[in-house]
Amino acid sequence: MAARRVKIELEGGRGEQPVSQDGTAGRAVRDVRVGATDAVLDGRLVPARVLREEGAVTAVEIEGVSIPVRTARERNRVFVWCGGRTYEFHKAEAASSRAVRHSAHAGGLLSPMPGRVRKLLVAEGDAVVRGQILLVLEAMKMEHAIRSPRDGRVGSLPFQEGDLVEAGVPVAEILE
Amino acid sequence: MAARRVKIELEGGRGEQPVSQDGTAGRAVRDVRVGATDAVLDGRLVPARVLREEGAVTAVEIEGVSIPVRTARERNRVFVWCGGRTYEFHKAEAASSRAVRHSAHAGGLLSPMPGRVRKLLVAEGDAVVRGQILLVLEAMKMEHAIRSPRDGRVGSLPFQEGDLVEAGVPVAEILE
Amino acid sequence: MSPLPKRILIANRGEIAVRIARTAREMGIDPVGVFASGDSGAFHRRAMSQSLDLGPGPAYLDSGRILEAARAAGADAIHPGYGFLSENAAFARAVTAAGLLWIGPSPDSIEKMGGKLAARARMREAGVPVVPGSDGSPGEADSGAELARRAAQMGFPVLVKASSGGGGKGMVRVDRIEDLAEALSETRRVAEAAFGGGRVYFEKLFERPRHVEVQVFGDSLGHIVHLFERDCSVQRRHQKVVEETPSPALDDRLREAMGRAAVEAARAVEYVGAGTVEFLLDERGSFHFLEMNTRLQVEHPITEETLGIELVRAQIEIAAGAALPRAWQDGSLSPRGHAIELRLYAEDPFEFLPRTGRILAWEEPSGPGIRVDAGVGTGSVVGVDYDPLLAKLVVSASSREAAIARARRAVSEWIVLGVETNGRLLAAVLDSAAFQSGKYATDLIASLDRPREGEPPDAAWIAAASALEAPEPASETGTGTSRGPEDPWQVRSGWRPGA
Amino acid sequence: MSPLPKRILIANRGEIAVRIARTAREMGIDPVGVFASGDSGAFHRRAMSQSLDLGPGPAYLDSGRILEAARAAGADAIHPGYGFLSENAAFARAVTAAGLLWIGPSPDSIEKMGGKLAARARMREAGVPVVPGSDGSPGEADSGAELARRAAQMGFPVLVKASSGGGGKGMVRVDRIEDLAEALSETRRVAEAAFGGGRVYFEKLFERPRHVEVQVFGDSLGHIVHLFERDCSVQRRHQKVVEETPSPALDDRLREAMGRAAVEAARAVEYVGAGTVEFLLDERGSFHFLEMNTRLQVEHPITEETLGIELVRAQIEIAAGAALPRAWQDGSLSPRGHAIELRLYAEDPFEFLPRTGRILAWEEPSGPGIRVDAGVGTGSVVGVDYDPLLAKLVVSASSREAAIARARRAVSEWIVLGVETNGRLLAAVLDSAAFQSGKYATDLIASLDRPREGEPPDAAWIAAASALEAPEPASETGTGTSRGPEDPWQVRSGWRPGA
Repeated sequence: MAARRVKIELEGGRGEQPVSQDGTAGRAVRDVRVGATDAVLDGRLVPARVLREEGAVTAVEIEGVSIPVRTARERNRVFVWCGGRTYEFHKAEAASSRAVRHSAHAGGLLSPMPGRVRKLLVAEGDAVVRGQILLVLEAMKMEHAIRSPRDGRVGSLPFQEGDLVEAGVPVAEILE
Repeated sequence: MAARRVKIELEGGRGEQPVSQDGTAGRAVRDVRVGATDAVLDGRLVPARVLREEGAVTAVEIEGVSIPVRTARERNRVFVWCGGRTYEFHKAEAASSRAVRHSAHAGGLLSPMPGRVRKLLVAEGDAVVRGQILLVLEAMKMEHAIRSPRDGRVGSLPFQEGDLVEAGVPVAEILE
Repeated sequence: MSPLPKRILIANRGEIAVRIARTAREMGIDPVGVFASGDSGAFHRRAMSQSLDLGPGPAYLDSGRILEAARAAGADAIHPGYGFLSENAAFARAVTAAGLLWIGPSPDSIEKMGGKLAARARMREAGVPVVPGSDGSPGEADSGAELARRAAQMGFPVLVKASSGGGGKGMVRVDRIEDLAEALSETRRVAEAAFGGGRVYFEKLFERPRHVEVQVFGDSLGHIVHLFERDCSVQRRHQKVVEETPSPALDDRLREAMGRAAVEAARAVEYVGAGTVEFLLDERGSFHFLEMNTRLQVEHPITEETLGIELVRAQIEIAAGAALPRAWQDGSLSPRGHAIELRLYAEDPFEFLPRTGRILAWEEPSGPGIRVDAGVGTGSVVGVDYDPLLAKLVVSASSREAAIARARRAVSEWIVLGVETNGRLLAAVLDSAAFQSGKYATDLIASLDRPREGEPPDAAWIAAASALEAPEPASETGTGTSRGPEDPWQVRSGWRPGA
Repeated sequence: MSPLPKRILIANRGEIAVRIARTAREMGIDPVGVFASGDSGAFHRRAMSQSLDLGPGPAYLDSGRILEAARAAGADAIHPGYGFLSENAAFARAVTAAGLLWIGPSPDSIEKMGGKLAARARMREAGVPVVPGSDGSPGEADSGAELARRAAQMGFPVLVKASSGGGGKGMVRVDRIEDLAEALSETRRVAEAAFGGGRVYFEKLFERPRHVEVQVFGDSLGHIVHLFERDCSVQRRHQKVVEETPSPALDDRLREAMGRAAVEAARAVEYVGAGTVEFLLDERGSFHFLEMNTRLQVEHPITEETLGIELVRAQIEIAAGAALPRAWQDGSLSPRGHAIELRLYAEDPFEFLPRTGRILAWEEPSGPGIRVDAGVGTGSVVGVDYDPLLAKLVVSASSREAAIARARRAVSEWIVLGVETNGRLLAAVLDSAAFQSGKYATDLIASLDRPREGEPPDAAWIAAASALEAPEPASETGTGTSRGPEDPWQVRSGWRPGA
């Protein structure tokens, strides 16, 4: 039984203090090492054993008390049902790569949800004013307008009408 | 998409004519080849496509009509839910190996069910009469007595009290 | 009564298609399904004896292809479910013209209730109280003085609406008389763009109304009854999230008055089949007709649970010409206990933004008092092209308090991994003092404090780390991501993004 | 009434442990589970807030270790479920002596109903009709003439039984007076070997009786009520398979008489909590006391469904000293519609031999009128050491006919792959003319024709071939077979064969 260290992060950050735009404040990250009879959480030793069935974790025994859980993993993300609630975790990126990911799209507007581009209301190079609707996303019968955060000029517009867009990807760039 | 031939057999045989002791009568065996757009069942061509999700077959489309099914496989056995019923199939053995399997235990009594040996009432070498209880199996709160099919002498008794026994394995041998 | 149909084509998807198929099977009727090519992995197909591919695009709205599928499958009836073509009078006519049984109200009834303004006028004539407002007559918007007079009479705020609109589209709130004319113009522009025009009007806007609806049922012999109410005040983005019956806001007098009004409303359009009359209940306890839904309602199960009846079965029998069951007519039906429906949506629980992905694990709550009508299962892919409703949890118990406790237990028990759901919102509603007191209005969700949540317990961190450090199981790789448009048959996962 | 317990230890496994945990959660009580080391993969553990390892061997019967676990977990009450220690008076006393709340009847009540002969005598005194028979008095077997006289009086056949027996063990049918003495001797021998002796007696054997039981409930204030009947005549190997309520064999007069007799039976032992009085109903419509089960019954959910009540909640409240709910006492409870329970066993459907293995796929039926109380799920291993009951399907509908159709739909919908079940037997019972007519007796299953079944449809052959020719998924290899006694923690599948 290996006891490798994994650095994992709670998706969405601490409940009361969500992850900030720059990706620093509110992050809930822990260093966890799971051994055969104990686990180490951020340096704290916890007598713990893990029960696995069919590739999923179904119980965690801490100090002799077995608590039911249920995990499902998809690549570097893992979903955990525990105590009647569901959490999502992922392998934590190094702070530097996270900062890069955030800064890379500093001028870009990210899609707040997955969806289809229903309408493109501007073209690259157009002058826009703050609050102006740039494009409209639609998902599950709900429309969502993406507005310009400031006066400026439209830089790149990577999607066309009808395109499928994932959540959190840049959908428009506004240049100063 | 491969189109290998598989020879498969329905567990339990034809419903109205169960598989006989010697393993010949009542067997329901078919040669099946599944291609991308059709299947061949015992030489009969059927336009058919198979929908797979998560490693299981979930629908079979025959002549444009899609029928829900559900499969689960364990080694050479496969369970199929179809039309509100469940079937079990396995890869068909060659007739010779099947005959061997049956004849190998001609002198032996097979366990009719999985269970634990609760009581051994005879010892190797004991003389027994027809109908005498040799041992008692217990499973799921149910007891099942294994009786001698004829007068004779006890040959091998491979299990001890408390042993776990699978279904269909020899539990006692009665010599003439 | 004509004989029952032998094979019903269910022109829908998701939980309602599954639910209708179940009743069909119980009646000895063969349920046949349809699916859009881009939706070939859809869960509802499993409930059908067979299903047919409608082809690419928004196929569930394509009446021609659906009728073609019905012909190909040898179906003799069509059940439209809710949404899609269920309130499309032209489709209802085409179904009948094709010689098939239409399981729904007559196209005339659908049309009469389809336009909001016409329905309002009809209800006023029938003596049913409607929400005070303008009548949207063609010259109305030009007559500033007349509009101002009416608005002043009922008091601000008012809500400007398009007669042909729906889902909150084009609705504008107006707080001051000075803004009214502009709002009417804006809604007219939106209506032209979205619904091809139609009239525009305004209604009094109640700040904290309850949304209470009454289930009605008519037969072709002219009988019309009501089957008590459902309280649908717990909403987000003008869509229902939690419904309950009986409504904690009604006393027997009000219940009877609303039931009578609902029957009058249905009678005014000679209603046959299952329908729902929606009312706003204002803070002073007066009720006002809002609209009539001429189809099976999403939240119909709570009525089934408290009354011990089966609405889809009745829809089919009555479409075939049967009379209403005697017990529905003789006043012997009465609600027993309490029922709550909770809608599980694929969306962020507090921002209400859609969420997509593959459901890696799906385990429904069960046991006493629990019914789940689901449209997905383990392995289902939730995409962007359809409604975010994954399943409905329907909870029954002998009292409202016990039903809330049971619902809370069931929400905790539900394991849904891989796609974020509004499960935490459902828990927060059930935990809220407002919901528990029964004294809440349509602003309940908007006024909820986002629950304070500590960090996950140690067990969750340890489980997560253990799952992440193990080698990834083969069966969980490579699925759940978008694929190109290859043939879904014979590929590893049948799903591809909707075409 | 004392305060409710805060943490209940559930001294059981399988579906009943899950079912009790659900109610505990709904009452705000923490459910704590236990498991035998050899049963560490048991499904019921998922329903608990935590569970404790009882160690190896037949641990669910080890009262010392269970009390130790309750202490370690800080539990303040114990619910025994059914089976195991539920009717063990010594355990009930030990629980109370340990300062814990015992959720069940008093040890005295358990003892008074525990011996069959003593219970028969007590019932006769209380005026409850018992099955005619001998009284098992010590000298009885020696008095050949007296025995012969009694047997001749009631007529043959008779059934010889051991007072301390159960599950059909040691029962011998006797058709002629000449065989009686020998049968009594044989049963005495079996009883000595199996139960350590005890008295032996005989009862009249009814050839085609119905088995109808009445749910009773008492509180510590001396109130005792009945909660109507359950018909449990569909049996195999003396175990129930399908139960229904109301019984199609009772009219109102008989229902009232049996209810009254059941209350008298319970009153005779000062019964507190949930109990069941079992009667045989002979072909002439007379009923006879058989035994009383001093615990929650497996088939209690059908009573919950038709009455809209919650028996486990009532057990807990009444154990804490509450009075029976007012509605149970004032006669306002009455059954609504019809409910049927079907027991899904891991066994050959027509030979009734146990089946074991790993459940590769498990998908429960759902939708209107369906409740499933399950003790297994996908991945569960069914071994030889415990009861073969996998789950109970509880179906409700407005009529018996609709309930049968619904049950048939639900059985077809249930996907259980990997372990053979009695699903086809359940379908055959529902399809049989005898069951549908309501005119059946305990010989229904024995007299069923094994259904004629054609070969599987082409789709099944094609699906099977396609599944067998694909490479076997990694997640399905190497599980489901017996393992050595290695540590179940941290191995791929937590199960190992019971120690």
